[in-house]
Amino acid sequence: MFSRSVLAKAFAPPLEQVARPSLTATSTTFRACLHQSTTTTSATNPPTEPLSATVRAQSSIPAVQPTFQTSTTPVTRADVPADKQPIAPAFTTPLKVSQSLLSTLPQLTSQKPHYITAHLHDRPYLLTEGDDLRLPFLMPNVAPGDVLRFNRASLLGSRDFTLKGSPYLDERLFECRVRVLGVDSEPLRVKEKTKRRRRHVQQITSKHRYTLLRVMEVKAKSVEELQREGAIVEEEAKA
Amino acid sequence: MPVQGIRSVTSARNGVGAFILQCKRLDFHYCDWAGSSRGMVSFLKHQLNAFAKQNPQIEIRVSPRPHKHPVIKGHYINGREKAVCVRNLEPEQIFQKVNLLKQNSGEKNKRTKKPVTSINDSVRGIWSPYHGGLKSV
Amino acid sequence: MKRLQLQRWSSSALSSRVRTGSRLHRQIYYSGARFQSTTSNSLQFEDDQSLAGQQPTPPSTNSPFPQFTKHQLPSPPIQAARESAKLAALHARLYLPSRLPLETLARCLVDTSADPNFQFNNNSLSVLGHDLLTNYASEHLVCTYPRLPLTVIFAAMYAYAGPKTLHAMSREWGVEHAAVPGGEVDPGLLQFKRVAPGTNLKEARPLVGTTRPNEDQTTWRKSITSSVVYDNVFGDPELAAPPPAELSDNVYPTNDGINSEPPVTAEVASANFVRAVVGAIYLHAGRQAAKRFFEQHFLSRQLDISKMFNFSQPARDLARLCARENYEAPVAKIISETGRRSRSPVFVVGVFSGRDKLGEGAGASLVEARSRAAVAALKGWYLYSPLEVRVPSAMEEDGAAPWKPVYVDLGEVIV
Amino acid sequence: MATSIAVSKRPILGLPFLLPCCEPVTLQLRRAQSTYRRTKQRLRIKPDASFGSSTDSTQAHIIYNPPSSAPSAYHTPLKFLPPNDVRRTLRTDTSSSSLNIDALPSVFKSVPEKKYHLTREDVEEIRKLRASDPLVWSRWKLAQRFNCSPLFIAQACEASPQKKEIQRQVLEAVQSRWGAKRRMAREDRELRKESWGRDE
Repeated sequence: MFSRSVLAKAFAPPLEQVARPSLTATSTTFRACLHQSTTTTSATNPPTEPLSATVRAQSSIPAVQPTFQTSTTPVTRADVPADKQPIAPAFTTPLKVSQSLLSTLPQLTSQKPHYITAHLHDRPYLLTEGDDLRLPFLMPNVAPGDVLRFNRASLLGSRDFTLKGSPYLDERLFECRVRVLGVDSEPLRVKEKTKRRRRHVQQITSKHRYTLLRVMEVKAKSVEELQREGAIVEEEAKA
Repeated sequence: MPVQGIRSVTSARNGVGAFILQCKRLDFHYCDWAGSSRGMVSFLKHQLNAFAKQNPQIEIRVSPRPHKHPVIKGHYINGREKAVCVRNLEPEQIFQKVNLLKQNSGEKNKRTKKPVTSINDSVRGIWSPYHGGLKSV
Repeated sequence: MKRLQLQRWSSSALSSRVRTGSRLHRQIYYSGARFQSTTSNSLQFEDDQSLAGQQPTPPSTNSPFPQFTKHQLPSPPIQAARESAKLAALHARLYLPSRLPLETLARCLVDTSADPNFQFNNNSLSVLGHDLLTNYASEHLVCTYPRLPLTVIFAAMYAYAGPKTLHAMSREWGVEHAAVPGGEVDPGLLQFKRVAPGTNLKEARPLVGTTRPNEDQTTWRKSITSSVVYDNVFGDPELAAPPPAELSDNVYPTNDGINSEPPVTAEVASANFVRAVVGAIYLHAGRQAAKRFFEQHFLSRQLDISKMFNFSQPARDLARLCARENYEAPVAKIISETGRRSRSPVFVVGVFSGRDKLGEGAGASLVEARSRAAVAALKGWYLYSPLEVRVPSAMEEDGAAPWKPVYVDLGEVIV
Repeated sequence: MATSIAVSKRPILGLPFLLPCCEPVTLQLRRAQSTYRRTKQRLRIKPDASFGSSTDSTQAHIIYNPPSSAPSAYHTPLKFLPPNDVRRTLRTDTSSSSLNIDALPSVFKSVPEKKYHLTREDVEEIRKLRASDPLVWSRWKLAQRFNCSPLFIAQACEASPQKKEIQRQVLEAVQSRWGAKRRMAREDRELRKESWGRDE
């Protein structure tokens, strides 16, 4: 459903890299992206296909970082064990975009605030940058401070233009990153249950926990970025 | 003066740029004598060190509170505090409670219906009957 | 671009913190209030229990300087920084670079009102941090919105780097305030001398000693352009800096023993702290780290610049603008209307220049709608933003692309 | 509740003051359908026609559907874009204005054309007349005599301090007769007028 990137280039840990000059050599490989365990891509063999996500493709080499393990304080999100390193998504075919999409894409990207209808477990969430998102469930295996990347969306729009997927957009067309803020819970709910002819009221309590997210980035990739990442322009078959 | 500036203050969006964990302090209270603190004492002896090392951004205080049940108190950046009583709990259960306090935002528990809250202006604007698709009469 | 030699000019800010005997000699005369301040710090007492190493260090006999207990110092000693849990937690919470030592962070937390000695308070760091912050904020604003009028730039600068914002940020970083500053206080607390409760801060005292000439002439017109020269980055009058010779002499307070610094509000003290942190990052971790810190903590905050405009005569300004830019004179036309004869009519009026619509507004009267349309058109002009924005400080990175000139506007409309 | 039941036995139309409290009930009844399914069906609104149907394309595509809302201040009008901006070329083909601008009525009934017929001597004359007897030669009278607007008279010359004092006293006399309501209404109007400039 979502890909998880523990360390992106622009976020807090690079401060750490500056901090420790001895480690800069090892930490220049960005461990960027991790698919949730549902995707069955392997981390060890980087795909040889021309990837559209070349930046993320660097991350498929498991970073060697024994020095990080021994570091004491401050421990940041960079200290992720090797087996939990993010795995880059592997695409077998390069991204194909139609000519008409390429011609109208600059109009979408030049209009600045964007919204996205990201889907998570088949529920749509209309998000803009900086929004608070309280998922209606507790997301497993995430810690506060993690950066996730939503890779399923049906709409990506600006004020006048909307990029529509059929039914979903290819994840290489956009970037939507969220950060895990923590876990929130609701007040205790008490449900009174009664049975017939039984003079007893059963009280069922429940208190669910929810994951809090914050949208860090909603971005439609421009034509230059798509071409740099190896997108193939496809002629319109019907037209 | 043709135009004047109205002073305002930027509003915080924790996590968009930098992320700051909302839990700033955890207080552990225990009793040396009482049996309900047995798990807590074991937790303090064996697991607290590793927890503190993993979460350097949380200040940790340990203090005895004789003849009382063991309590963990989390202090949050918004000034609120949350306390969890951990009497008769096993160290693993206490660890879960500590994690719960650590990940919490410190806000009062509220039931919300809408998943997304935004402080941005609407991207496509608020619908108005005077714009778009005007019918000439 | 040649790199600045940090070591040379920052040596005063980073000087090894040695307390000289003469300096300490004056500390003896500190008033009794400082000795009692432990009682007002009940929180701290609890903290000391958990941390084993808080006992005062035993006096060493081989030291050439006389030893004093912590109670006699105006601010916590340097050794205490390593033992404070609060300080380490704050360091980790902000993801500060490990090159920035805890001692410097502790120094950032000591305000001038707590410790008047410039070698122990955060004054030098906060001056540096303030300059960095305002530099980064102003280049961001000017490059992103090149047409903003100066008054709005002042307001936006205040919103990004003003004391109110910095105060809010230090609260969001979880910085607590010490009740009374002193040597025995935990160095992880912000130390400043508080203003006595009930003090009237709002009473308008005319600021004396500003950089502006003829400041005593209150009735004289103050132009906005002159505030670029004379006022500070927020458009407020600024106190003139003392001559440099006086500064170098004033490292130690002249009047013996008595802390003559005036008390400050929490807002001023925490703003100085945030600035000092930025300055400390710059000195210890370099320019890139400071800039990244600014982007992550300051630029990521939300600000709606379109709500910071206050026009007095928008229609006149728009006419002047169109005349300046050689556009056709703006004409207001009714786009749609409803309920003209009713109690609550709505008119939608557009301002057109030739065949182009400049802006539109809705109002309950034709004059109101026209005025709002002119406001919308002026905002459309002022809030122009180029597509790819690069700030000048992006050139400081290694391997930066060659600089392309940014869009520079003529300036605001002058009526 | 009990009272309403008691009342309901009487003809309700004969008691018109009871009608407003009954109205919401009838409105709700009209809204609800007999089954939940039908209610859901009625509430299911189809997407706008400009949004297009999702089945007509098998690929990701971009549609142009401008919202029906007031324009945003962050979108610079085409005329205000600098000549080398990319958006100038991008926007011309899509956003051709559907409005027929010439057909739109003007806000003001008639726009007086500017004549520029007064000479320097005329202006001297205006100043002399105004200075000679400010009570007789008011702005309005001068404007009529020289066939120009009162605004131009104000730009050309200033009233004498005595005249200003008289005018101030007249205004005070008028305002002294205002009650609290009128005074507050006038003040509110001024405040509202100031809020136009802040776009509130």
